[in-house]
Amino acid sequence: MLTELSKEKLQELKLKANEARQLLIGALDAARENSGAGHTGGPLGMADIFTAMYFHVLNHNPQDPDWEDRDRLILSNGHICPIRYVSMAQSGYFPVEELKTLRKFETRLQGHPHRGVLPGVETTSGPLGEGLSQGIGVALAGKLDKKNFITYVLTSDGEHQEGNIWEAAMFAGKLKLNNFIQVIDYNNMQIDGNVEDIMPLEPFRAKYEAFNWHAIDVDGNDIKAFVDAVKEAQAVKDKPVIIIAHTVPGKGISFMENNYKWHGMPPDLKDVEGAPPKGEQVKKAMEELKAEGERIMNQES
Amino acid sequence: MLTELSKEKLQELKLKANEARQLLIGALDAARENSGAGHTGGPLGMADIFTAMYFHVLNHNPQDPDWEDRDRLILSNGHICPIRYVSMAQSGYFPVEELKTLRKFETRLQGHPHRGVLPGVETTSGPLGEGLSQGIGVALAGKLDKKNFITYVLTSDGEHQEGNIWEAAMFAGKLKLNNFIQVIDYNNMQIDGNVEDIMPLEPFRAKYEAFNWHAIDVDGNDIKAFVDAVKEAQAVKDKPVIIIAHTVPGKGISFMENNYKWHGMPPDLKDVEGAPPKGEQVKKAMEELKAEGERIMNQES
Amino acid sequence: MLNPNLKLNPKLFDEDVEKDATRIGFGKGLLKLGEADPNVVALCADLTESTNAHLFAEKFPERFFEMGVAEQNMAAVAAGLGVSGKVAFISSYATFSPGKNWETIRTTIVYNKANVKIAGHHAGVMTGPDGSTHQATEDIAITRCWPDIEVYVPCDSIEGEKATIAAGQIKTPVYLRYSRDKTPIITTPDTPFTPGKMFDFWVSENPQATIFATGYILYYALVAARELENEGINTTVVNASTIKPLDIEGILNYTNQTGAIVTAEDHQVMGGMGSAIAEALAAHNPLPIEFIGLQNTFAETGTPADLIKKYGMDTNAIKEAVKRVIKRKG
Amino acid sequence: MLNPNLKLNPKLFDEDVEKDATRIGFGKGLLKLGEADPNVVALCADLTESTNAHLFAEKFPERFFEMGVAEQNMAAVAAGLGVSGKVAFISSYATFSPGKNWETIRTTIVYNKANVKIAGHHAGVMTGPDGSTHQATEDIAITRCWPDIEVYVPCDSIEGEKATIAAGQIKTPVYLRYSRDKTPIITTPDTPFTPGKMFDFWVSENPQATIFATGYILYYALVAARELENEGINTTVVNASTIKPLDIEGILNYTNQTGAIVTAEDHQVMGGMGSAIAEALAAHNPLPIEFIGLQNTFAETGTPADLIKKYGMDTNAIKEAVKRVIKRKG
Ligand SMILES: Cc1ncc(C[n+]2csc(CCOP(=O)(O)OP(=O)(O)O)c2C)c(N)n1
Ligand SMILES: Cc1ncc(C[n+]2csc(CCOP(=O)(O)OP(=O)(O)O)c2C)c(N)n1
Ligand SMILES: [Mg+2]
Ligand SMILES: [Mg+2]
Repeated sequence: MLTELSKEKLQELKLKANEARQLLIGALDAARENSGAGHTGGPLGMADIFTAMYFHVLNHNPQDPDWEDRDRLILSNGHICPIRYVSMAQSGYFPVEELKTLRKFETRLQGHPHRGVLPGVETTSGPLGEGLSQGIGVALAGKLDKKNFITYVLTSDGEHQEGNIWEAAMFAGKLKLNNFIQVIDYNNMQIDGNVEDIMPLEPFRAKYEAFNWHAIDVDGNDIKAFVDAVKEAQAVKDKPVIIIAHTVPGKGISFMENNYKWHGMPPDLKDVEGAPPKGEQVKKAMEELKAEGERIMNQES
Repeated sequence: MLTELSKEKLQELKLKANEARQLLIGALDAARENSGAGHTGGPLGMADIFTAMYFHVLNHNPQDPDWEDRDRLILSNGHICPIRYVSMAQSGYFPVEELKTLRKFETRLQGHPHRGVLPGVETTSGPLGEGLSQGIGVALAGKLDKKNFITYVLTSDGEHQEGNIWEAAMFAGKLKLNNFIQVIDYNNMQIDGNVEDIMPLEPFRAKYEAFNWHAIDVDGNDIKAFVDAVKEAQAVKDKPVIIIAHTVPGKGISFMENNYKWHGMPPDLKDVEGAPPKGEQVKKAMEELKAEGERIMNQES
Repeated sequence: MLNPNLKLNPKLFDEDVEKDATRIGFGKGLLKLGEADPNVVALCADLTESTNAHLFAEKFPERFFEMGVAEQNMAAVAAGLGVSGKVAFISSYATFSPGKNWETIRTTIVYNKANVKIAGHHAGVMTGPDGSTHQATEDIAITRCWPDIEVYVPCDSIEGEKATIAAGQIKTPVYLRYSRDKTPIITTPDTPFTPGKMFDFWVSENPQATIFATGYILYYALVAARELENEGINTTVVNASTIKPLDIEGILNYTNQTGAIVTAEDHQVMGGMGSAIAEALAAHNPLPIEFIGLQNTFAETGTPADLIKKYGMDTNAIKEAVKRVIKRKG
Repeated sequence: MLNPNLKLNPKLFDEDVEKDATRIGFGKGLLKLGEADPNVVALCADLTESTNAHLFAEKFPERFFEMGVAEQNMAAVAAGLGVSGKVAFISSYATFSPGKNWETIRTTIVYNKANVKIAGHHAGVMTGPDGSTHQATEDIAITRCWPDIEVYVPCDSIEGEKATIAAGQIKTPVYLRYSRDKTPIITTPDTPFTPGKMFDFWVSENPQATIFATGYILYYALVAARELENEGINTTVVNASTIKPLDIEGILNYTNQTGAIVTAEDHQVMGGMGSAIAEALAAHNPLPIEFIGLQNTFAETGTPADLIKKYGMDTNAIKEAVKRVIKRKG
């Protein structure tokens, strides 16, 4: 059971999330140097959820990443791994400085997450649509072994265009899998544009309900609301649950929010319409994030 | 537009369907001899729909199978091809006697249908889940060429467990494809058992509605009702349509109805619980079908 | 003669030689693994009886997962089980698994190093009447190209059982290839099966050619060797039941003296077992090879016998190939 | 020297040789096909700009289909278009197409003989920082094993355009392989590209070895040949830009004199272009081969240069291989 989220804890989490975004921009700045690439939009949008997971929801031990009773966090949309790496570093899985090796030759922070090279990464991912199934397998192993851990699977909206996801959804519905929670980054963004233009998913909730899931809509950038949603999800015992996290891609950086051009591009790689010129993007982003950090800090405490 | 189905025409179609079942049993009897295998349950259940298609619904010309304005009939669940072959033979695509070559070495009636070897077969199929997409492609070509033909795709319930089907369903919903009608053989049967036990599809209609289709439920062994459903489907212009044809697998032969053991086995191959012994199954089946033929004949006319 | 050290079936060349399908060996091996190790689980995509997973499913229903017709999900769910302490077997027809889930297996099983074994059934044209869509004729090519996976192709039902058990005993991914029809029992329970090692099932004095055969077709190769001996042509016949890791040392040993090779497989020649041997020899000791298998063509509906004959994979075809390759030695 | 008859880029060995990605050639070729033939259509799975299909998409929106992240559906929809008079191009990263839709392509495109071209992008480790899940390193193996398909791997952006156009002009399935990064322009618009024919881009008197290279790696091979010449070692370098149909006559001609071969590809050695050549030579004229490519391993994140070096596919590696293979002759 989740502990209650006190006002102080919530503020702490908000600060962590703000810090996460700053570390993320730093990591992407390095990734651009290391290899000229890196994903920005999705990771920024998911910073609040990753913070909530690593610092409140997950039952885990950074000092013992293979602890057999740990909750499992499976990242299906592997390309947003930079934010997972940030949360892991913040939690103590590895030194924060190592974030600068993102996408560098022979790094543990591979461009897409790879099991085995970095303790705490549960599965290899990158090709979309495969993590929901992998998570179900992990959860089934938990059942067979009579373990109490919960398997959380993070997915994206774009990957819901993959048939594999619906095969998995159907299977979880059949199983009434209840040691398992899916959280989808429902940000209406994919590479070629907005999801609803490229290959619409709406009515999305109706789809999952027709596949025999319990669906919970939530603002994925509201840590408190998200934690409440997880609490609700944990209480559902007769169906698998999906938390539909409505997030803002690029969240926290004015010139990146809701612009799909930032899906797979690190800051300062190119000039982008509506953004500061190349060379000033990292700086501007950090300024905005720092200001937001101050704002949170000053919020009564 | 479909012409009205007169009482006489309906009786004629019922007789055709009865004849189709007899030809089918003959073909499967031969297939067993030719190679020891053949699908029985699905084809029997779909005999009424194939009869309605080939003798009333489809705009086609057996003398000119490649006529460019023909309606297209795409068979996605290729394993039920024996009933397609029967309807084609009855329509004049090839001699009825050729049905005896089903599954014989170097036959045109391949175990699963293969485009190119038998004029009138539109696509190669057998691997499940691929025909809905193929049909969408054919329909799109029709649109590009400003043709008025309709593409009908026949699918099965078992193959709706394939993710490819849901990718296709999502795409057709996006397109609002309206020169295209899916008919699913919703017979609650697959190889390992009943669909609802193996991997449940219910609530099925809700799934398609959530994928932005118009759904029509119908008794797939009632020719009149099926033709009415097609008429309704043709009138829908803002969405793709699926006709959910509730059929009885093994229909018309008492000891085969609703028994999944008959999915992929020809008569007289094995002793089966509840059926006449091996060696008497074909005989008994033919007797039942002939009696039913008489009954139809005597139905006021 | 049949290698006397390998304890092969003494009745192999009898008219009424015992026959069984290699998939039966899968069913038996899986069941034994299940009995020995509670971490063994099995998944099947609506082909439970046909792939013989039903023996396991009936005995261990709580460790068996019916996946319906969904090969991608089957592979990735198995991957999840395989990274969580389970030994997961997935079974379907090989055209569909590893065919429809090729990349799923690549990422979630092979690259991810999940403890999953892929059992591909209905291999080759000997699948027969279902036709080409159901005959897996490229599965060796598309699995042996993956790094680090092992690939076993048992020659008979008894070796099928051993190969299944061997796969369950290593912690990394294995692809297992089985066929549908009954074929002669070549080995006995005492015949060795060692992953990564090829054994010479037929030996003779001063052999003039080496035949590598994989799967049931080994029987035709042995019959060919026996008939050729009567015609005065001595050969070595090797059971290529592990295609990966490739027994390069064995291949070099078995071909060193003969300098001429025939490879026989019910699979496309392109990328298959023969191709693996051609790669190895080109790298170490280039020699002439005649390739028996599908020559860049799909097959069709028919009985196994009809198809094996039409597509040039029977005893006669192998004998002719041996004669051709011996001539090529020059 | 560079073959003077082939009108190759005279500035090839300059420091500032012009560079471009082969995928750019795809975009240009597709656009030209679209302009010439109203039956050409294109489909893409949410990688429109990255695969360069956007040029076509912008010009012919009504003939372009955005499929979202759904490679199986993309392949089978294209098959439906391809049996209905259209010439359908599908594009994605090669790990996903033909990776995630391998069997879909086998049945609905290849066996079904649909007029569809599969454009696989991000080939090889030179894909770089995305890591191994995005680097297609088995795509040649899993496509060349299909009957009747053709497989083209252009060496530069100009040949990429020609290969794309050539694919659009035949009515049967073609697999096209493109890479992501900019690489030197080797050819000119006047250099021949003929499906099924390999050309010798580097010629010399009394060559001692033949290097077959496929894709951008041909550049490294040519540089290697030039450096080797300075060391007194003469070679022939062949552009293996069609892997299927395989130019057996050409291969035999180009190797007849040298009797020693190096194959170079950014792909697994197992089942790749070198494997195809090993098959052909084993069948016709067995010769020693040194294989350059991934040696049974996945790669990782890094810059293309880092990875090409680490995995032994750069100029130095090719030179060493040439020296090794020449030694093996003796
Ligand atoms: C199977 C597969 N196809 C294509 C890709 C390429 N790809 C990477 S991310 C992406 C967009 C997916 O949308 P989403 O995950 O919603 O992206 P985000 O919200 O992070 O922008 C695509 C198509 C992939 N990784 N896997
Ligand atoms: C991709 C794929 N996987 C497995 C099979 C094997 N198979 C053939 S028919 C069938 C059952 C499918 O159910 P359904 O089509 O509803 O069967 P029916 O109602 O005709 O009994 C299966 C699993 C196949 N043909 N294709
Ligand atoms: Mg998104
Ligand atoms: Mg059914």
